[in-house]
Amino acid sequence: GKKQSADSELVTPKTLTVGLEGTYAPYAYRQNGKLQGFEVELGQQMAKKMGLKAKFIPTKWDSLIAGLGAKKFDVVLNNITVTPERKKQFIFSTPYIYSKSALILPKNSKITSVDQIKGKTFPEGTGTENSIQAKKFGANVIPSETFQNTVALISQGRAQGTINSREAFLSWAKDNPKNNLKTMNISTDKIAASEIAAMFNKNSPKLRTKANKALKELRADGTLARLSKKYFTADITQK
Amino acid sequence: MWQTISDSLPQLIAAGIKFTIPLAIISFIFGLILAVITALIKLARPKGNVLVKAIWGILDAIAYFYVWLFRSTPLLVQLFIIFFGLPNIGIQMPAFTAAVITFSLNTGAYASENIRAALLSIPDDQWEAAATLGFNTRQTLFKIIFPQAIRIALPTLSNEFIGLVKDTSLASSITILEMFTVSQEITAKNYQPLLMYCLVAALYAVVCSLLSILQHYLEKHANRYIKRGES
Amino acid sequence: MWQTISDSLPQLIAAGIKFTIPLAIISFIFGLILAVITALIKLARPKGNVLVKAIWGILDAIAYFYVWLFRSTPLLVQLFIIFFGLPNIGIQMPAFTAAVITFSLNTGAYASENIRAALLSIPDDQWEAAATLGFNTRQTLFKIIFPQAIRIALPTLSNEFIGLVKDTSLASSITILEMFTVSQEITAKNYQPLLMYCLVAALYAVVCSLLSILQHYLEKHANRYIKRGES
Amino acid sequence: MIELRNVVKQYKEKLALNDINVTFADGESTVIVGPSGSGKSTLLRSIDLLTRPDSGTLTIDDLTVDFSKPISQKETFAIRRKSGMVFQNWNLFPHLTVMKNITEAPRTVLKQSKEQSEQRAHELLKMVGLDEYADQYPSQLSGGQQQRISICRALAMQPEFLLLDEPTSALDPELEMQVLRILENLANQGQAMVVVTHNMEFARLVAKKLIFVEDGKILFTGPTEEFFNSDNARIQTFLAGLSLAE
Amino acid sequence: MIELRNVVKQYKEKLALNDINVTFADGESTVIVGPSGSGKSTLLRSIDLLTRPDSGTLTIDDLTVDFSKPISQKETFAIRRKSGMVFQNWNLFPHLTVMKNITEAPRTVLKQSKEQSEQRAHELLKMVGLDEYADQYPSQLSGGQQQRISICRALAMQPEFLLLDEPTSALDPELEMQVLRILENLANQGQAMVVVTHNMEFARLVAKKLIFVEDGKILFTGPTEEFFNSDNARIQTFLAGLSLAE
Ligand SMILES: Nc1ncnc2c1ncn2[C@@H]1O[C@H](COP(=O)(O)OP(=O)(O)OP(=O)(O)O)[C@@H](O)[C@H]1O
Ligand SMILES: Nc1ncnc2c1ncn2[C@@H]1O[C@H](COP(=O)(O)OP(=O)(O)OP(=O)(O)O)[C@@H](O)[C@H]1O
Ligand SMILES: [Mg+2]
Ligand SMILES: [Mg+2]
Repeated sequence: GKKQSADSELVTPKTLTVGLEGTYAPYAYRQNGKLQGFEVELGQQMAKKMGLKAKFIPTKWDSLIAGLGAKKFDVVLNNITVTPERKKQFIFSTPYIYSKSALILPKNSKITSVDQIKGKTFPEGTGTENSIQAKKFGANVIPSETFQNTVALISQGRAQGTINSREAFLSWAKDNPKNNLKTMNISTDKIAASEIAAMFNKNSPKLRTKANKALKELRADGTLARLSKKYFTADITQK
Repeated sequence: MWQTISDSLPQLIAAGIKFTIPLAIISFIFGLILAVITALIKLARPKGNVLVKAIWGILDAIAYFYVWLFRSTPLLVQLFIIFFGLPNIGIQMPAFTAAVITFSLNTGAYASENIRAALLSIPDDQWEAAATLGFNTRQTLFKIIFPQAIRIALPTLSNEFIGLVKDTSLASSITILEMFTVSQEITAKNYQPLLMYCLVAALYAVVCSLLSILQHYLEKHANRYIKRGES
Repeated sequence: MWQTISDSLPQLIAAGIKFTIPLAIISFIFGLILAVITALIKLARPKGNVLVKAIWGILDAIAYFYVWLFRSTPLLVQLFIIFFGLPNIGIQMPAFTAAVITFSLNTGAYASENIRAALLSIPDDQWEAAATLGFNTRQTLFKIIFPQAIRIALPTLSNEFIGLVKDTSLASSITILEMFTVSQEITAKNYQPLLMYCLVAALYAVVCSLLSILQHYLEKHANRYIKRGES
Repeated sequence: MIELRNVVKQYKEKLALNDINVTFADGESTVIVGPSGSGKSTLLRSIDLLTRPDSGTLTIDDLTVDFSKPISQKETFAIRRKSGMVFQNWNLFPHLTVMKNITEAPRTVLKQSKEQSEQRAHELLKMVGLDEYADQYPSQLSGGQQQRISICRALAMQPEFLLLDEPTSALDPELEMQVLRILENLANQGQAMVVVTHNMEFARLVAKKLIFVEDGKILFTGPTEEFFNSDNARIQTFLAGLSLAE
Repeated sequence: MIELRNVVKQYKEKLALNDINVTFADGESTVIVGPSGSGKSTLLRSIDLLTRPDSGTLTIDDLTVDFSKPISQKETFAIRRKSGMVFQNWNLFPHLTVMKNITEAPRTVLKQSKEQSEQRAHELLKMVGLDEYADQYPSQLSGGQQQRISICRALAMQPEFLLLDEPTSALDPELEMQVLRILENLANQGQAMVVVTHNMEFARLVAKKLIFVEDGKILFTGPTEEFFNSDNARIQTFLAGLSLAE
């Protein structure tokens, strides 16, 4: 009974259709011809626990939101922060990442605290939580579509920094050892750690419940921690 | 660098063959059909009673609205509305279908203007010559007017097609894994955006240049009955 | 819904006035200048000694390469390479400058073909008539050829411009806060992408329709010396 | 026999045909002359329904149409079967070879076989001396040659009446003569023709009958001889206007 | 005086001018006749440097250019100042009013004042009977009217020689006569002209001198009378080809 009604919420039977951007390492990216990354593997494991097969659909940020509303995907796994505003439109799983924001700055930057970013040019993803925070602290926010564009702008000296996820920066720095950037933690009383969770259509409550159960199992059997260490070199799935 | 290129090239080409090319070709064919119909509706002034004229007036208004709508909004927005918006009123379709429909409608709107101009450029003389020989409208269109109009429309239609090939890159926003999206996904890990963009640009340039060469030969054939200017 | 519209409309219009419109107008003016120069290089066959001919041959090759390059790669890729790529070889500029340069080069490449076609459509007779009256090349171009060519090129150039207005939406990818980006920012808050897209589409449609009306009057003026077909 | 009765054609600001009454007999050639803008083309085109007069009737043999009433498609095609038009600028189909230009209509409209239509085309081409050009495109031929082909194209439909609107006025004098000689031959073979022309020599030598049109009215209709010897003041002014000698 | 010496022009497959030697005297009108493609236009256009022959010399008054050597811009303009060309299709500037068509060159090239050039234009327009059309665009006029304007345009530059290439062959006979009468007047007033024409009546009545060209060669040059009475077989065939009578 219950199992069937959760399945009736699926876009494609027996398949968990996952929307993501696919252009943000180490969350999701393409290498050796395959889509990989933390959220890709998480999606696969979640689907497995739910008795489904995962199917990934990469698209633009805007389209993720519209696509979930239009029932093009069952779930979006895209490093999405849970916010009260988003909660009005969508429903979320329990968080799978607790992400602490960091400042990414040129090595010679004199900025030492997030309070000093006032008036500085900060590229941020359009509509992201980072963008909202940067604006709150008075930065001159310019839109940037991808993390690599953001990094390019700072490296080239055309922007003074960005608020972003520390993990994404570390992953990038590992692949680009000869960079001229540094990262600096922002204390959680300035910017609270964000809860990253899977996002569902409001009409899929049963699916969300089922996904929560799967996440709980993955957390219990250590899969979450393992994936986190694999991709982020640290466990960031705990509060 | 060569490593990066040889790693990513096969993926890009695969995406091109699987999505970019079929999307462009199928959309162009449907777009052309739509364009001819629209152009004829806009041009024809049927004689007849009031009812025929009223119906034609409505068709005419639809044709004008359609062309106006698709020519005065960005393609990106059209794609988005058809794929994500129509489900709100109960019309749901797979991404590829939505892309084909959008690109066809868009191409149809632009190409209808080219075809209309081409048809208008055939002098009335040709219609009169056919009429005096006893051809009916359909025979005149298919035997006399279209074959000449194709020659006129060919350069602009070829350009439309080349433009369409490049515009397929926008399909990424409605979940289609075309060449451009794949390049961005690869960039996400290899962090060589410039190289990847250049690679994609080169692939597009190759395809477009091949199409231009094809266009050249088609035009040569279409112009076979035109006297070359004396050197 | 009306709340959303009335909240976001002022921001969208502000972005349009601040970025979209100036970007389109400035780029179009530079593009036109570039287009005329390119068209003239492609058309002119200067007489003179070997050196003059060699220099002209090189200019000619550059013109062909330029037009080919910008017509056979997607605009998005061009924007990206000029903004994110050129700094790698030490050429760095603000986003707005990069956008103006890219759009100008792109428009220039397309418009040069239109202008070339328009110049070619002026019969040699007009050159001969001017020559026999003693006009030199510059006088012939400015007094006789350009004024007539403008009439021919006007419809296609207007279409280029309308296309350019819509293409400015791509500037979002190089950090420019144009209308489309602003709509995305608003969407990120209100999660009503479809409504926002429709709103943006409507704004573009309004701008493009106004431009079409302007085009109509310009064409009417340009055609003032052409005899109307008898009814 | 073609008969026009009380034919009127009003353009926006111009009464192009003002109550025209005229008859063209079978097998006879008629020439229509008159000043520029007098309505000659309008008159000729009305016979083939290329121009639609406002009122009056057109009778060809047993077919009659009333211009003030709707004319059905069937009637239109029946009327057009009776006559064939040759235009001032010949209006050949540029995308078809000479042969195809001639055979396309017999095959499409009369459903003739390929062989039958091509055989007839070769006969016609031989008659105008252009059989060797069968596989060329019109643009490869001179104006005079194209006009001769367009005469073949019209004749291939075996029209009772051949209608020609200034068939030589776009041609050099030499080429004009080539075309006029062919028309002279056709006239001698009994092909009925109605020719609008400015060439008075042709009118004098070839046409049995002459019609002089001015301002949409027929001012003279009768034997050609009579026209040239007329002492009507208007006719004499017209003829003087065509000559440089004072 | 215009003098062409040993002028040769070879097109890819055609020798258009084959050693032409000819002189045109001041104040005299000359007519050039000959079959189609014989080289009449090429000859006329060489005088204005619109066509560039391969060798030979052109002398106008005290200016001489050698076609086998480079010709400077300055020489070209000096030669063109001496003559004015009237084209078969008149080639008026469609975007300029009648008045501007006539005054543009005097103002741009001769740096005349607006008043001076317009005064002269009105004189010329009155001469051809079209002064009331000064503010119209060419497309609003008939072919004959446009050709008369184009004669005014050439005359406004006060050329010693007026060169006309079949000035009336695109016109109806009536309009043709209007243009030819104006040329006749000009000739009588002593304007030197070289006219390529097919109108034998015009040649006979207006031109002092006649040149007959065939296959790029001059076969006859002399008084017009002599040509029409010639017993040369080729000339007689040519004249017969222009008439329908056998
Ligand atoms: N489609 C049209 N619309 C308006 N007026 C027209 C149209 N066709 C012809 N006319 C006018 O009707 C009159 C008669 O025209 P028509 O062409 O029959 O004259 P025509 O005798 O053939 O002249 P031409 O010798 O110049 O060919 C002219 O005044 C002409 O301007
Ligand atoms: N631009 C050109 N290229 C090649 N051949 C040409 C060119 N212009 C003229 N000819 C050839 O040169 C010859 C002479 O041409 P021209 O125009 O001088 O003759 P024409 O006597 O004026 O003839 P028409 O009476 O037809 O005007 C013709 O055989 C023509 O085909
Ligand atoms: Mg007529
Ligand atoms: Mg000539």
